[in-house]
Amino acid sequence: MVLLVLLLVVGTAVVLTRDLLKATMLFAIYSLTIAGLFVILDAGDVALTEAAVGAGISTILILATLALVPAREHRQRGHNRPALLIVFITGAALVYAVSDLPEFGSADNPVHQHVGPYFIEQTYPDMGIPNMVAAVLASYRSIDTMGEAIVILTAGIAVFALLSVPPRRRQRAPDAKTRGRDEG
Amino acid sequence: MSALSLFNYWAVIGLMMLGYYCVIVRGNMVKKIIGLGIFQTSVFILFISAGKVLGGSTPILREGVSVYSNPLPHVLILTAIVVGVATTAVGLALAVRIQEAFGSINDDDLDQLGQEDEP
Amino acid sequence: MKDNSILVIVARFLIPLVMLFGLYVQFHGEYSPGGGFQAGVLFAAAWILFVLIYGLETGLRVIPLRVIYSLGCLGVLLYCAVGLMGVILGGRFLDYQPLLASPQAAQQAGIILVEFGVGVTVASVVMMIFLQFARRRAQSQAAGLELDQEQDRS
Amino acid sequence: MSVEFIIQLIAALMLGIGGIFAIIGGIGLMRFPDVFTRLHAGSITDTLAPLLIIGGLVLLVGFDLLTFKLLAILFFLLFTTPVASHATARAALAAGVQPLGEDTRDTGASTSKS
Amino acid sequence: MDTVLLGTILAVFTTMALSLWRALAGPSVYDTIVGVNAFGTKTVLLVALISFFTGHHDLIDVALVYALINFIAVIAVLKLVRQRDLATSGSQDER
Repeated sequence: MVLLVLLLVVGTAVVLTRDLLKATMLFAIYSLTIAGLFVILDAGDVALTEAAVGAGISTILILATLALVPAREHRQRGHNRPALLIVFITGAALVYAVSDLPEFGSADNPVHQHVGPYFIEQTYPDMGIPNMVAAVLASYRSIDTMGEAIVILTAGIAVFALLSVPPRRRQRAPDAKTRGRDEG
Repeated sequence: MSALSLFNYWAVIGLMMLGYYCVIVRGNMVKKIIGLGIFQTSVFILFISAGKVLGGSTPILREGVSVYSNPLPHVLILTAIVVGVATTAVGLALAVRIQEAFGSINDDDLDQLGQEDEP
Repeated sequence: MKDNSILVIVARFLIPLVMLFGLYVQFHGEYSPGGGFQAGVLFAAAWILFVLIYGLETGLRVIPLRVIYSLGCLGVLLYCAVGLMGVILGGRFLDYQPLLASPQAAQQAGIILVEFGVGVTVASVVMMIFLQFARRRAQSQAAGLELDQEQDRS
Repeated sequence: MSVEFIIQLIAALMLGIGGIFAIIGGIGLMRFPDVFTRLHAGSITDTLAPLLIIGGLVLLVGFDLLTFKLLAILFFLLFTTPVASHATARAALAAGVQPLGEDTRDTGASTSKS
Repeated sequence: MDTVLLGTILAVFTTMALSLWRALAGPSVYDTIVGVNAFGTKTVLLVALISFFTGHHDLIDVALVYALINFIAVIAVLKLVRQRDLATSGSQDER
């Protein structure tokens, strides 16, 4: 609970900061907090992944991007009223919808009735390994994981395709002129 | 109890709306990507809280424990996190290319450029 | 960062430990939290730390570019090959039962191989993405693009 | 007054003192006026609090694989946080710290002076 | 024993909040870095304590990963702040 409040605070700060570098660091804090939350919610593997990926890799990637783009946002004129309205309406609708969800953490929620018990009971007799998450990940749902590995490889190839083209001097000189702050 | 039992979901919604606001309002693309990240993580928390059983244990078998949290959401989210970082990387690469091509990653600037091109 | 000798010394003996821990996470993933994804990311993180301290050229001398590219594809291929092995040996796709005689041992072998494939893929893809981002700046500067003088210091 | 009880007592003491040190460090982090003093408050308690807290946990566990992991955490923390603090201080110094030009001004949220 | 653990957890929480405040309010980038570093350390402690409090000892691995990743992230931030580039070796240009 405390972590969730902390999370909301950090999230708000991330959204409101104008300095992108600071936002990135706060995003790292945010990921760490989320990972702590996952630890409380009994999800060891997920916490491990979130700690390594969210706090480590995505932070480093955003930092590497910040080395290439201006690290400061433009001044924003006030709040955007319609956007705020949309956000509040959506949020209210979601809160209304959420009140129908089953109670948090109760063992007879519908989620725990479907295939979950099968995995919990059958993992050891089938596989002989105690970590159910690894078993489900690599054996019961292995085609899922394969697609996912392929997705990662595809993302890598996409980044490669986007960034392996050597950068050129900007050709659209008129644009740069109209912006009036290029090449002195 | 019932008020507190849904607190997780409310926080999830709060985070989700934060990310949503960030994505639709902020002009800077890196900020938009960070907003997408916040949105994403809120969904992760939603799944993981759905999988939690109070008094349960981590889904790793050990003696003397009979109640485990549901492993299935964990698996889904595990893969989702990694895919999420991959898509984030692609988005950042696009942002870098846009910066190189147009000299800005701000929506308003890019809009201006587009309008100047049209006539 | 190479001039900071404290950092260099600590990193020099921290990097092998990170890699060792990555291996632990990879191969102990059946008994404790862990698995291919986390291990791959940890491995890549160790390499990234190395690059942060010694520079990209040295990092590429440790793991050449070609090796990174090939490993990324080989990981996925290993995954698919394990899947196809099941088909060839008379099962279904990604069915580990025919691999070994005892079903439990077969499952464990399949899981370990698959996780290894995933780990290799994740590690090399993360390395590759970081590499593309990191060397972009030097390239842009070489091409005469000025990057952050524009709005950054204003 | 068995041995276990004494060990538990020591562990509890260490945990409590570690917690207190952590809070002191946090207060120092909040109240001190500039980067280096904050760094001082943060880094000292960042080594002392883990030492005490994880030491207390080690005493609680006894001897196990877990002990090894805890000691590994302690080891990493003891090595990484001072180095990170050192690098921070060095970078701040190299950037010509105190006023720190453009970054001091408009940092979005609350630019409250402590 | 549980009370002591709980008290320590609360203390660590307080510290996390304080260092978070520093990271949010800190006037310069370095203050934010200090805050992030302290926050990361406290998260490691928090995870270790929680894994004891709930008795799930296997979660200790998570704390171990945090300790490593936090260090790498802080070093990356510092390098970016100092050299505006993550790929240089730092010795060729005279900074």
